[in-house]
Amino acid sequence: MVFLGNSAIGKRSKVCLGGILIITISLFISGCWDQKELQERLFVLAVAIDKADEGGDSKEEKDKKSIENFVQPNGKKLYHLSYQILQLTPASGSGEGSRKASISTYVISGTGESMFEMLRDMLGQVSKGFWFEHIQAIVISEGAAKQGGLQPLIDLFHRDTEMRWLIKLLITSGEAKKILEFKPPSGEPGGMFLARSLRLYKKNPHVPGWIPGLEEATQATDNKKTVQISRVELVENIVKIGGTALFKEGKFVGYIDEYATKGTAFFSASEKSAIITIECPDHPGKILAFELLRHETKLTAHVSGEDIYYTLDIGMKGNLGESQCGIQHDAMDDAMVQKIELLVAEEVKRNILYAFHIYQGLQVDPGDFAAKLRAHQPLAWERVKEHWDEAIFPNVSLLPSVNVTIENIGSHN
Amino acid sequence: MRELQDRNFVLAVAIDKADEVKEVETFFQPNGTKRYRVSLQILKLASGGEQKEETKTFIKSNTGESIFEMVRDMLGQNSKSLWFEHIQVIVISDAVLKDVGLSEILDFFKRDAEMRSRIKIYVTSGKAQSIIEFNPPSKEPGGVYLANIIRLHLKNVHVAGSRTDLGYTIQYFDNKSNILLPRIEMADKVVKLSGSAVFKKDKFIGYADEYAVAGLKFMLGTEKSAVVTIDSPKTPGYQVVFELFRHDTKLTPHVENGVIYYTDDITMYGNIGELQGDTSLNDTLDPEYLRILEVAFAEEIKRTIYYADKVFKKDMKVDPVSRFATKLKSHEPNTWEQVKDQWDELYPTIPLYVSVNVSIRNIGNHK
Amino acid sequence: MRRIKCPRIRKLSADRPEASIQQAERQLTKLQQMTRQSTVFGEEIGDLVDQLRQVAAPSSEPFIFTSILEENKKLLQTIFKDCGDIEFRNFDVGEKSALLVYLEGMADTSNLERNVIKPLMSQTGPDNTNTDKLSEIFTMKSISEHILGASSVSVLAKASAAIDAVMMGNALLLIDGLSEGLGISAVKYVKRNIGGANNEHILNGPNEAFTEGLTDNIVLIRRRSRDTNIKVQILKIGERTKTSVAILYVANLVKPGLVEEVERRIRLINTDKVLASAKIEEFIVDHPWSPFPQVQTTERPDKVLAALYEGRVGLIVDGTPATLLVPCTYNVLMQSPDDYTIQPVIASLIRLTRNVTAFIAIYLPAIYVSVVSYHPGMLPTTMAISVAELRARTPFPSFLEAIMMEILLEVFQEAIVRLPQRLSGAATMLGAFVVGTTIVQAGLINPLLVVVVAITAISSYSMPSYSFNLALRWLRIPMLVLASILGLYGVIIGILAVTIHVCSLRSFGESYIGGLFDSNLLSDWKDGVVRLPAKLLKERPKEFGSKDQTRSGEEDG
Amino acid sequence: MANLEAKRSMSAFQLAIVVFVTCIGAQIMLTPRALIAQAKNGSWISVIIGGVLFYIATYLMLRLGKKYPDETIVEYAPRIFGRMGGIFVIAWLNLVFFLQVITIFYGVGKIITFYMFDRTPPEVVILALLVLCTYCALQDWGTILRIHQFLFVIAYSILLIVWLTSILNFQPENLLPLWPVDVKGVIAGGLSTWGMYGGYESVLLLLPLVYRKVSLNKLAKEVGLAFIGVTLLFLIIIIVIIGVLTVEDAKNLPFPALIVIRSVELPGTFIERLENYLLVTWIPVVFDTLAAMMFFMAQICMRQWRHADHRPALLLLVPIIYVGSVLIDNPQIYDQMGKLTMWVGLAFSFVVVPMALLLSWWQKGKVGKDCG
Repeated sequence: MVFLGNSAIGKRSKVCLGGILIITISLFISGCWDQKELQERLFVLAVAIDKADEGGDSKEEKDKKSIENFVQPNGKKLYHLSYQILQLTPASGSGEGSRKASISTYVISGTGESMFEMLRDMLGQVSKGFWFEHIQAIVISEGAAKQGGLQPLIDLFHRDTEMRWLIKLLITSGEAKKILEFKPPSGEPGGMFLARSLRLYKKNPHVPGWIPGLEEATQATDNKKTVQISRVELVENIVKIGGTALFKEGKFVGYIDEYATKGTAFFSASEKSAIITIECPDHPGKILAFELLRHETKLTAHVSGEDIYYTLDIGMKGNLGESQCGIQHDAMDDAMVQKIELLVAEEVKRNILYAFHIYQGLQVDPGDFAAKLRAHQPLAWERVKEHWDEAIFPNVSLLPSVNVTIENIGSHN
Repeated sequence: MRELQDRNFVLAVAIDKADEVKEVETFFQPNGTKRYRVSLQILKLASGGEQKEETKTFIKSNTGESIFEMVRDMLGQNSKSLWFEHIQVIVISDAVLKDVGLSEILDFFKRDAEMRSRIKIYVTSGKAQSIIEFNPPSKEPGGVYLANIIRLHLKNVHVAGSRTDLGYTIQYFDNKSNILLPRIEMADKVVKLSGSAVFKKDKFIGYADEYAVAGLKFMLGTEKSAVVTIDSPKTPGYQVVFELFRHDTKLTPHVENGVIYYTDDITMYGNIGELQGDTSLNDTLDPEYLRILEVAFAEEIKRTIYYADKVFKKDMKVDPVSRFATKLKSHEPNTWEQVKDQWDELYPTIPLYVSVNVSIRNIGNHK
Repeated sequence: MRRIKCPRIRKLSADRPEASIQQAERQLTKLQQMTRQSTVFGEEIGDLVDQLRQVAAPSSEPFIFTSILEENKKLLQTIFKDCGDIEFRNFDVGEKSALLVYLEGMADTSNLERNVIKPLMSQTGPDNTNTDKLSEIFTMKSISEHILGASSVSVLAKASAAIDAVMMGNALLLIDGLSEGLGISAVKYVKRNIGGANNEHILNGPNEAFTEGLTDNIVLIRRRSRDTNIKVQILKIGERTKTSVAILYVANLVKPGLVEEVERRIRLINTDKVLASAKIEEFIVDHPWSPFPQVQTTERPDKVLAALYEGRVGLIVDGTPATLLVPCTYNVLMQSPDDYTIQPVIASLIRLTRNVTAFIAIYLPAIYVSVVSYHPGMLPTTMAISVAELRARTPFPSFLEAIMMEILLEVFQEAIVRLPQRLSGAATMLGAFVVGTTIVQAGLINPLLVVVVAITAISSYSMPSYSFNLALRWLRIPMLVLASILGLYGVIIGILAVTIHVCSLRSFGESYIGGLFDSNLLSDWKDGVVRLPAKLLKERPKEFGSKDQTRSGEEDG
Repeated sequence: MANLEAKRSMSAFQLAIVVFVTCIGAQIMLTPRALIAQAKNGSWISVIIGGVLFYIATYLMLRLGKKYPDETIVEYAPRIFGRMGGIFVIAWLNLVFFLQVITIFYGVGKIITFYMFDRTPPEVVILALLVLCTYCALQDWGTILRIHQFLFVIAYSILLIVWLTSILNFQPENLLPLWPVDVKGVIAGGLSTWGMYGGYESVLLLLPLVYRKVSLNKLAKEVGLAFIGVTLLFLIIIIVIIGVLTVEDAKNLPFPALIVIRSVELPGTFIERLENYLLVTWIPVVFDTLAAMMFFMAQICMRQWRHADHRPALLLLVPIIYVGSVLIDNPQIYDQMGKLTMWVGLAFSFVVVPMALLLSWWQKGKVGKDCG
């Protein structure tokens, strides 16, 4: 077709194009590979990872396990994986009239070492394929975390494309599966309940919500930073989130309590609002609460010669949230307000140092300090980065300076 | 002609040994013994979309020898006539299979015109009736749920479910080949499909575990997608998972001066599905490491296949689904002519040489 | 004992009735009759021919006029054979006999009586004495100049011209002794009178619409502009119908070469009849296979005039109110006269909305299908859950669902368009009930899809040009197919394919949509994607390449 | 088909648009990881280095082209290098385009199948895109130019808008320290950005299409604008990647440019899983690059074979391209191809073109002497 005239070429090319089109179209029609209707998928809303030999004491639990098991060529039975699956209730045509208020879920579980293998094997228990794009939370039991560290547990979830990166990570000291089986009073599916309650960290500094999800955890592990995972506990039918579990290079280090968490929130400037309670200046034993609204926090690393120290300047603005100091004390007069401000500042400072020392005790850097140093003093960082966690960080000093201003005192004196 | 709503949808059938006979659920029988206990799972018709009651189905059962007779007798227990055109599953307990051939049991179903040939057949070691009494957590009717489980065999390498419904089973009967049926087990509130029951002709031999089934699927190339786990080469004690999504498998018989042997050439493409253990040590972004993994995976797959081969050759002495026989018949017809009558003895002695080649396409979302 | 059975010999006709003798005879007699008739026809044709061939006529002409009236009359009668509506009126002018031939119903008889017959007959009265004077008066020219009172008269020497004139409704006057005819225009036939535009409603602004008559339509345009540069060029298309097509343009604006191109294409049209302007359109477009309209059709004189002053060319076809405007681009189709009668800001917003709705009208169902059956992960969890619950009862895959819904929609639209006014209301209500409630209640189609398709339909209705709306409707189906094959990827592939196609379309050399973002034509945005206040619209759209860019200026003719 | 104005020739600005569109293509998704792994925090510097470097190359090409008005390299290469040399150079240029095209096709097929599909084989994805590009490249240049402008306005703006939503969790901290620790990596990174900038060679073919009256300086200015735009875009991408994911993290992700957006959740809107949207808006960008390159390849072949029409050449090329892109079947080969492409391209811009310039000057000089 080299020596064809123009028009002829036009025709020829059209023909060829048509040919290509037909071929492709037929090729397409031959298989709509990935078409899978929405209602044909099982919404996995939450995942729980336990140690294989956790729980399961009673008889039927035992043989249940034996069924959820499968012959595994190599590796041992380490983990017990459970999925919380949404139960679809068909909405009848007449609309919300017969829609049920609560969305119910059920739990499927299997045992093995590789998450992926378990996943595939659990397909033997369900009638539709799992679908992970809407996972909300991953609950890890302390046992599982201690066993192999964090990485084996979450690897699948950040390797697979189906997973969304906003999955919330949680850790519990009890059995994680129980938390999946827990039905929230609000009637919303358990996974979403957990995820949403974690979203509230902005208001509740007792939760390390600023590292809520898989993405941050992955980042932290990649940067060899400390991973902080919120802790969730289930007492018979109350789920409470509070406190933090610390992972250092994937190894479980320990929990820190709410107070320390709050302190962390302060010095990593990640809280939006907080309640700081102090004792009344003149009535000991009575409580007065300061509601933090805005703050600017500045953590700076200083290197003077060999030794490294940090200064933390915090300016807080807020209201007088609650004062149980009785009528006679007058929140109007400035002296009083001044005093309160000082006390609050003191309190915050104490809180920060408390948290900081806990971290130093655990020889775990919450992340901010190393990052600051790396960012602002790269040379110093180069010098110390090998033995930062064990040698340098524990005897780095932190000098907080807090400045509180109370903007208004609420609607009543 | 009868209206739809006047029929009883039979969704699942369970066949057990007639152990204890409730005198209501039976009938006087001139000849034969009370051999089977047949239970039918029947759909409750609920109007519209509301899911008031917990279960959607109820069970009727009866004992006798002729299944047809029992079914007819069961009309005595129903207000509406039974309707078999929507049967989804037949669950058979191996207690029955121990002494009766599969074909005798399935005879009624293959004879009756109402039966659809896509009925799934499962084998269980426990009571079959309890399995069809199971009501699934997702509020589907039990029979449908059970039938749909096997649809996922493409992804679940532990289930051999490619051609195991009534139609194919009967087809296997007709050309006297061996049969493989998926195995289903139940413990309270959990039903699981894994492994498979092996039949020689129609005689029940035993169960093959998941690992053997996986090996078999690899060997015959019946899997669409599978996961292969190995111990991570760099960080022992942790696992690396290979997710297979495309493969081509060629099982070819060879005859050299009277000696029959099979070769199995497998090429597999897939992703790294999961990599436990420290990612800084095993760096999936450098090609050499991928090479190592590929070799390791190939080894593992080979091992699986040989395991399955051992199970079927040594332990059971069954040519699974007579695939080897058919291969030989189609490729080397005249050899087949010579060996076909002593094939069953011959088969366990025939060697199989496997060569696997794995290529990793993707490493996933994260290193 | 057995006996050999021999078959009885029967007549062939017994089992083959068509082979019987009577049958054959009947056929024979029929045949004879036919031959007889045919001979008769042959004779008739024969003498017709020699009637015509008495006089030697050039091949182009059926005959030539002789000076003997009887001859002419006979010749004309043979031409107008079996035309019942041709009127031959004999009368005398002086002692000469005259003949008036006209088409009954298309010629104005009263006018003829007043202006032709009366004056001619009155000629005999006073001066019959000097016949020679009368005779030298008696040339057609002089008659037309002195005697006839008709407004437009033409001397017709050629027979074909005379015949055309008669067929157009003029009257043909023949006088004994003169070998030429006189065409007297007294055309008057029944026609619709000018009404409002019923296909392109606008809220405020002129609302006159074209009618079927070519002349009236041209009048409608002339009346709006006293510009001598508006040229009208009339061609006759159609081998048999000889429909007249008028090419309108503004001489000193139109892009050089455009008119010639249009004329060339129209002259190339080779067809027997032109009944509607759509036929012309099909002949002159560049890509007859494309679903998109490449010629703008309108029935509004003001639109046409506006287009002319943008340097475009209008085509008015006799017998159809729908007028064609070329070249035509996406931009033009997206505009409605209303845009110029409301506030510029609002108009701009409306135009933007139109572009968006055009997009929605094509792709929304496809996107729905691809999201629901390929990427439900793109929905937020709560929404995904509720959608899944909606769909939990629907038996079909979303693709089938959508296709069914589309078909249903098309059917309803057809029904409503075809039905008479009174019934269409019922049809709509039926549709509303069936689709809206029953199907959803029955769980065949889930409510979400109904919403989607409804939105699509509505947005496709909001297109200013109906044919463009049709194109959008057509494009929906392939998009759906693509979506069901490759999901969102398929949809984007489809979008790009459509873009390529639309960019490759040329309407008389103007790219269909390419001009929209052409960096050289950005100044057209002022009256393209948005509409600026009239004060600022100083230039004409560049893309039509009009000779004189500025709308008002000294060099403007 | 009467085309009253074929719009065969274009303005300098349109040339700039074409350069911009051809430069920015698939690579914005495929290459950042390698770059960041190489140049760490200093990646932004290497992007700028790359920009300057390749602008210089383009300027040389412009000069070269302006020496021979109304001619493409296909015509004047033989006159500079002699017949064989000319054919060699042209083949080289074509190879540059070819390698880019097939690597892009492979990359696209891989990324799309990986993120949007589960079981669809990449061949299908590639084929679909290939058919589309063929359809586009079959049109005449006027149409393609219009398509380019259309996408330049629509696709790129949408892509940027979608992509910039990832600003939401941008942390400046991660950028620090701005100044790189190892300079070598940064320089090497600068060279390796060729993968991103590749495509500017098209000016060698496009120059004759530009109005003759446009001066070299104006051309240089406009194309410079294009390059500034491209560099800015890449800068934004790199900076946002590093700012959202840290350097360490980005090194560990095969497609950081895509992952960046995964963790975005637009507050208050119902939109989630933005990476799908990003991919969708990215496809047109890839498409126009590919279509343009395929058109150029066809053009080269056409002029080489002295045809009047580029379409048969294109239709000959299509199967070759398809086979080429399918033959790459695992990441290792892909990496090799990427490197090969880079070096071939670099060599072309920085060896062949300057050589051509020198030779042409020398020849001109000689001609002058001959004239006396």
